[in-house]
Amino acid sequence: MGCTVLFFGATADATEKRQIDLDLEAGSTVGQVLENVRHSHSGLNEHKLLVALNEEYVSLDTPVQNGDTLAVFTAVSGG
Amino acid sequence: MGCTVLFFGATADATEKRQIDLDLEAGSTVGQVLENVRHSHSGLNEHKLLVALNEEYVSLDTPVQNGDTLAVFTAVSGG
Amino acid sequence: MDFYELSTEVIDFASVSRRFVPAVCGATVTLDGYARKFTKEKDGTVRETEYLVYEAYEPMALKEMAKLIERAKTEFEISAVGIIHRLGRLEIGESSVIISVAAPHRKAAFAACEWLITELKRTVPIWKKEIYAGGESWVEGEAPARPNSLPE
Amino acid sequence: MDFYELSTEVIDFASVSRRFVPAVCGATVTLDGYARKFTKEKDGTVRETEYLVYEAYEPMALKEMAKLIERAKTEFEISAVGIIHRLGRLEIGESSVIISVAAPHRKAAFAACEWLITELKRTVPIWKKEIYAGGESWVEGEAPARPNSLPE
Repeated sequence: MGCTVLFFGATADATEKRQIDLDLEAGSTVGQVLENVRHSHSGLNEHKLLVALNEEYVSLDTPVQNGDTLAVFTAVSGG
Repeated sequence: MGCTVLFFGATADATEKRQIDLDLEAGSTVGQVLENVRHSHSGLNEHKLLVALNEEYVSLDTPVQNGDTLAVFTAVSGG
Repeated sequence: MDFYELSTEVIDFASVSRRFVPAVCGATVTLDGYARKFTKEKDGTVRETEYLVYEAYEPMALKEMAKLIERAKTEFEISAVGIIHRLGRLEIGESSVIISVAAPHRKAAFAACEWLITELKRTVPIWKKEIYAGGESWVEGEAPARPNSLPE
Repeated sequence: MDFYELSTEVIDFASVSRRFVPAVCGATVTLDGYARKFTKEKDGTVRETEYLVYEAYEPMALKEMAKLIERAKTEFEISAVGIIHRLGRLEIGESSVIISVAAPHRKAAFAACEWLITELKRTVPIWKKEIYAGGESWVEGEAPARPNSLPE
């Protein structure tokens, strides 16, 4: 199974990517995907990160389904 | 000596006047002028009245000078 | 950059709130008060207003508006205040008063704008007449304008 | 009558605050947040901003704005909310966000408008990059978006 991970603002700059596609083991959680992304993109480690799953804030133990979209970003600063 | 008294809104309706000129005894206070005006315009008695002297809120014991302008009106309701 | 005006013309909203955008500011809070058609009474019934008429003791109203702005700028961390109050006949939906406050940060702008409208309704000599189906009446405010002014 | 939008064009202020004037309302409170040129730092120095860039996770930002409006209408006695957030490059003085709240009475409009901007800054996925003399940086918010969302 696989999922898409999106980056914005500081996380897009740190990874030099807007989007990556990941292969996952079945039963992976949002937290596991986040750790996975951190390991492959060390520039993220200087940031406090938030994650959304399919455009919703979720807890880290939420399971990821095949085809899901995660977004990894820093604390928001709109307004 | 004399002063001018202005009316607005409800006090203009109650007196059917926008302005009157009064002769005063020397040493009259704002409170005395107000009583004077109330006696000659009984329509004012159903209203709670405020008074300004020369475009400023003042206390009732403020003396009135020759040529002063008083304004007699109900509690304001702008906004 | 402050301004305070009385106007018998329909007020151009953006001309108040965007008249000044100081370089040290990041937020402007604007209160737009306007003629409400339907007012819910405490007993649950609804009063329907046809139009409003505002009258002012104009020179004193301008002086009191100036004082309010001066006090607001002392008490809050704000940079510019604009107030326009409408006079004469207002149709439903037309603005009776617009108060804009520009500040470096939004919190002070919110606080000052709310303080200004509350004080304006208490101290600035302007009166509202409400015309509804079957009658009309001058609205009388609830509080004396000042502790030392002259409730009878 | 609510609306929420993201825009890459300069926002027309009055088109937000005066888009809806409900017949049961008497007050609209509008927050206009814009790009500040000079910012006083805590150490007393002044930072000069050249321009700003805003980026959003657009579909999620719109969903979060819709949720905020829904919650505001449950928690406050208000009738209509409009929110427009700017994206892309903003020159100094241009509005980044405009939030308007129309209510029967002003008190609820003030409270809801201030609540909405506070929550928007906490939860809506939009990021600001500040470009100043000699550098640029993405601003990171202070709080996690939700207690159960995912600070590392």
